[in-house]
Amino acid sequence: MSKTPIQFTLNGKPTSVFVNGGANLLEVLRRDVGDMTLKYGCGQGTCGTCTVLIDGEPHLGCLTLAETVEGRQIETVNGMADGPELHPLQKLFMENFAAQCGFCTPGMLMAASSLLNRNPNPSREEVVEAISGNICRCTGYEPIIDAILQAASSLRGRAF
Amino acid sequence: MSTIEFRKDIFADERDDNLNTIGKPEIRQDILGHVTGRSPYFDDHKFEGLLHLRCVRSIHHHAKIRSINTSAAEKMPGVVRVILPKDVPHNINTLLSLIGFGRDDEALLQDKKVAYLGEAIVAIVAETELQARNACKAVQVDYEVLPHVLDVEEAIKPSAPIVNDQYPNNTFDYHDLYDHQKLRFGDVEKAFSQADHIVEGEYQMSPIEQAPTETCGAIAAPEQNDRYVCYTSTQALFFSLGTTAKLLDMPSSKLHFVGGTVGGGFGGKVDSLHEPLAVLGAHLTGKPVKYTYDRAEEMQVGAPRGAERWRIKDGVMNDGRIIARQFTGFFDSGAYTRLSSYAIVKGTGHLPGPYTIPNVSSNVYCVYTNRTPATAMRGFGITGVDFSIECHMDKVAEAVGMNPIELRLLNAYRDGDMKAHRRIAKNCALIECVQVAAQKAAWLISPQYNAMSSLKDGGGERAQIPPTMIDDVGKIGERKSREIPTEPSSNGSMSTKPPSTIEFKGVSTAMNTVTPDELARPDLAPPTNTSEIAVPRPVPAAQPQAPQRSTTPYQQPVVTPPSQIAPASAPVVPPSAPVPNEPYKPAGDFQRGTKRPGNSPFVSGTRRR
Amino acid sequence: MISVETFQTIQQASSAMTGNTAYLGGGTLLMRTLNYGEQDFEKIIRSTDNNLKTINDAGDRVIIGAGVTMAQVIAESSLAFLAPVARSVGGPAIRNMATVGGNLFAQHPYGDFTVALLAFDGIVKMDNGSEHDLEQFLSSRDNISGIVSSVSISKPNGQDFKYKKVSRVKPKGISVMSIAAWLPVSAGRPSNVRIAFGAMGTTPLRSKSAEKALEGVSIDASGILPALQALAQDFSPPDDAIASGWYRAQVAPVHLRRLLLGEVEA
Amino acid sequence: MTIHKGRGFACINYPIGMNLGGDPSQALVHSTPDGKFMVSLSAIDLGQGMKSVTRQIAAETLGVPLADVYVDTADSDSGPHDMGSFASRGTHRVGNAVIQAAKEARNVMLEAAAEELEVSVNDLETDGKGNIQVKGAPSRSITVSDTAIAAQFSQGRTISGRGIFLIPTSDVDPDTGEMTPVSCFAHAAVVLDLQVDDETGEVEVLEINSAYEVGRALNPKMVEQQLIGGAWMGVSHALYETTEPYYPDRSHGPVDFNQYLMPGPGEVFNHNVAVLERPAEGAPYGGKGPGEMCANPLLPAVANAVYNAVGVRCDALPITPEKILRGIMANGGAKPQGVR
Repeated sequence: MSKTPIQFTLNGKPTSVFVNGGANLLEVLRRDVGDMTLKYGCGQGTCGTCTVLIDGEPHLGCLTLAETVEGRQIETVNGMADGPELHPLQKLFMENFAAQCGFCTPGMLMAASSLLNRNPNPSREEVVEAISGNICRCTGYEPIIDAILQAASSLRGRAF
Repeated sequence: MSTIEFRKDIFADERDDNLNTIGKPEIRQDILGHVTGRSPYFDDHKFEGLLHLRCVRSIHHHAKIRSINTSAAEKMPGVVRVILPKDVPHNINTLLSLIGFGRDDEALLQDKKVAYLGEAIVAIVAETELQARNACKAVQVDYEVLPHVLDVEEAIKPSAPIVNDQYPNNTFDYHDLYDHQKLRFGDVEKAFSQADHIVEGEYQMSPIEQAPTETCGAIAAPEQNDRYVCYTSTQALFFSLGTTAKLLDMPSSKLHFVGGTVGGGFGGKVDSLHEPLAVLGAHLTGKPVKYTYDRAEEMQVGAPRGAERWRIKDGVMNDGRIIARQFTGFFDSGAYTRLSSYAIVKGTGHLPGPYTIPNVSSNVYCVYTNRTPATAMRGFGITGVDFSIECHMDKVAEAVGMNPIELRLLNAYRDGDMKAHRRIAKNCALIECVQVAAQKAAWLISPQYNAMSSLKDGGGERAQIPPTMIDDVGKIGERKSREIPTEPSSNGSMSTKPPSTIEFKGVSTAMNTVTPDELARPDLAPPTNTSEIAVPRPVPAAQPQAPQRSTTPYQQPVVTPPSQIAPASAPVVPPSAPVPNEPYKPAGDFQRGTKRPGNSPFVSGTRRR
Repeated sequence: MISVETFQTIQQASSAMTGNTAYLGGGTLLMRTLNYGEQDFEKIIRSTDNNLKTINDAGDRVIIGAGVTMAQVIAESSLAFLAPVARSVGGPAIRNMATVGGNLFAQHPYGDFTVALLAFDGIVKMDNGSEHDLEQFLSSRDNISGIVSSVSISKPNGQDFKYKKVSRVKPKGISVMSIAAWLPVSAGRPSNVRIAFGAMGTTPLRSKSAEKALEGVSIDASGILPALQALAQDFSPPDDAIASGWYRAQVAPVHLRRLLLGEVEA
Repeated sequence: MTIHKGRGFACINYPIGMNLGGDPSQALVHSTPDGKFMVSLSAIDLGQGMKSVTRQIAAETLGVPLADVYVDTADSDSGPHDMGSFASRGTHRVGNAVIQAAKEARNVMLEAAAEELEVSVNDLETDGKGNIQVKGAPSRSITVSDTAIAAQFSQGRTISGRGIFLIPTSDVDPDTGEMTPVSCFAHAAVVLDLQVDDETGEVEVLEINSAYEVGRALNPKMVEQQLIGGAWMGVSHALYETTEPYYPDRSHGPVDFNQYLMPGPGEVFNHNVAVLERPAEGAPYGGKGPGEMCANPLLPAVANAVYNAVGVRCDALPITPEKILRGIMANGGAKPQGVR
């Protein structure tokens, strides 16, 4: 089977990989690169568990043709923590009990971090909008929304 | 926004709150894994040369399989192995065979007859998932389409097509005796004749998808020492292991199952369909094999919470006391048994809900239809009947003109009461929950209802087992020869004049008046060119008849005091953390033996036919 | 096996579209098909043509490249009137991927952005320069060959454009229906009214009867009543998992009235 | 357009565990050489918190700090048999097995400490902070760590324990349904406020006031997670969810999360919860499993509130805008049932 070489930056590290024709970014990152943090939930673009940031913006891994990320910057949850130091979003998800099964958590964190990167002081509605493409079956969303709002506040505190 | 309060003041003397870590809001053990994406779900294990398994699925609700031709598929790019039904060593199982409940009725891969849309027929293992999908499309299955049945009550008619060959009456066989599970407690017919009001209703639960964000799946791989490791999303590790061992006719010692970190389950990951096929694939190819549902399969092929239909008939006194409650229930099991038959037993033990009602009867049917088999889901066996009971309680409250909360408090079960399955209630807390919820919502209830307690006024007469009418209607196969009623039998001669009936069906009834013209807006008028669309349970809106009163005054049922009933007083509840490692003791011996063939030597009952 | 070819210009890409090929825009439709093995192609064609990503303000019309994403529309100040429409498509990740060109091909009940394009007298331009009226394009979209390069639309003036999407799930749900209403005002009265609905047929559709009934009327409860009543003539909406056709037909006049009169939703 | 507010009530009880018994769970507990504890299970954590709640139960029973206990599940090579995580059986069944195993391990630990301190086992207690001390004389103490080291390297004892919990299978009488089901019951009552749009049939849930009785809230934050998330699912069942929208017709079954409807993050409602705790006999520290029952009362509460709002009884789930609208039209308009 012929494979195509592609190169991109994953969490700041240059990455090269051979991919199958037509493979999506979700499978390539998980199976070929070994970053298991993003999850398969539907392959249809309807659940958000495979949300990654491409050039800082949220995209769905399952609907991204792997060849199209050539030369681009990709971020996953693997790049969130600064060494052992958790990102405030991770910390507040933890303290707020904002996960039960944890399967949607990486996608939620990516959706939330792209929001906070562009909008350090989001309203509750903006938080809701930011995670509107991410399904959570366990929590009823409220602890997730609260955690994101608190993380925003914590990040603002850190900046000043 | 949510708020939460812990009402430590209630039942305070039954608890010791001075514990080290119990009762503390400790951070979850698994949370760090979740927020860093490191929690190892079944699919997060890397294997060199992982193969992918997909299934060819039935395109019909019900069809004989005349032939299966896989020759084109075998030649497709990337195909490593085609797995046929004959490749499954012991290709028949029922999920609860591990606890000896029900007959084996379901093949892992079906080669004789498919009984639902999406039933698996052939499995294909290929190098990529896409190749496996493409090869599945190349498999030719020659079907002879059979008539199908999708409605539970259609399915139990004598003329209905047979869905499941192991249960040719389209109903699960209970106790090798009846086509339904019975509950008989007291004499509902007699009580109905004495009731001031009869309130009836029918309720329909929808089939519901568990919809965990992680779909069901497993990866199996050959391990050292001639064993297979299987990473799985199962909710029941040894259930899946045991099922795999049975279907593959393989010693369990060859199976190494790893799981425990699962992306949501809600009951949808009990069925153990993925592990056997993944292990079989690994066994036949010598390579790691992954088999997982895609989302579309998870929603339409993966077993849902089955639909349930319940009919409830209550006999109610003017003061709100419910003196009789009769249930007829139909569980839509789909094409195979899985867990529905067991859920019915659980549901039966739950009747008549958290209320003390002196006369209760119930017939519940586990019905086979040509749809996706049903399985467990959060609240399985209970959720549907609770929906029915609690909607019905509001209708009863309306019929007698009572505050619906007070109606529930009046009928609530209390410590020491006899339940319809003939065990004494203890550790009750319904009344307190009702009072607190009403209080939080500022829904006023009168002082005497606020003064009620689960600890008071139970037992005594309420602990008695009443004389009970039993019957043997609905013996296995009887329904196939002729139409017989599904509700608990009222054959016999005790019932006299039926009281007036309030009919509640579908969607209906508002008692206050509105001028009809008031809402007759053109924008609400039905469009003229709209075709008739079948909508589930459409909506006749009948005004109810005003309830009429029965002239027969209610009398307490005559209590035959059986010597073996439990003490009338409430059992003493331990005041602090109980001693949990004492061997469990059942609440009491059976009033009489079980599994008796034929007639029942019932102590206090009278057989009606 | 699937192969992928990338071309610098849309014309090159188009000439490669022979045999079992499919054109990849934002990927939200095509990749889903491929993930589910429902593809009828063996080769994916894509183009990095920058023209696909451009938005040109051309006086009374604006030309939107087919590769412009929903997120780009939201960010583009000259398309502010379309921002609420783009925002009603998917969640943030989908909006970074889904394109204007792709939306033209989205199957029922998707394609809400196209509903607005239809209301704005959209004209679809293909790679070879040919142009199609959007309404005609939609009715024959399954048989169109070539690649869409852009869509041009009329620009509204001020407040004469109204849009709403009715979803069951909030804030992101697919359409029970979407409604785009463009009511240019001439001498104080609406003229050249265009009303388009999504999810009321197999493609986004105009309600010509309602448009006609709104010409020159006063936009108030009694003025729009004939238009509401006329809606039924134009649609026989389909059943799906979200709602039945009966329900869609039933509430379409309610939602159109609320949109036109600016009634505040609960 | 008129928006009608409605209020509904429902209350339930819920049987904990596979009702006919016959569903064993086992647990193994052992100490590392320096007195940390491993709990080996085959129970599954689906998100409900199995690992966390059994960890707290083990730490409480052992009398050691939570941080010194780790739960390992589920590997069939090392975890003992468990029936599975369903039927709200986890906390009750597995929790009891963990208590039994932890007690056995604790007894060995105290025997080892007694030998080191040269006192009677019966005179010893744990302080929950990693020390074993003589009752009434806390200065005479030894750390759990030193105890384990002594047990392992000088006394030759294994600080370990085995636990099983089994309710024997109950028969069911075919004629009366007599049986010995379950072990304990959880309880709930909810008052739900919503509003109905009488032109579209759309429902918005506004507020829920609830009371849940859970035996004992073994971890109050995890109980809160279940109750808030479970109520969300109950509302979702009531108003949205079905795999067959035209049941029993099989057409138009949803195949993705766009078609399969659940309330989105924009539909979060106010939920005020009260937790009641009446410990159940035979349950681990009295705790019952709140995971399943928390959703159940919401379904009828929604139905009852819709009736209260517009006078339409939707007895078939889910309660879609269409069903409500058809009911309103059949009734000749909304018929509010009065303020509650």
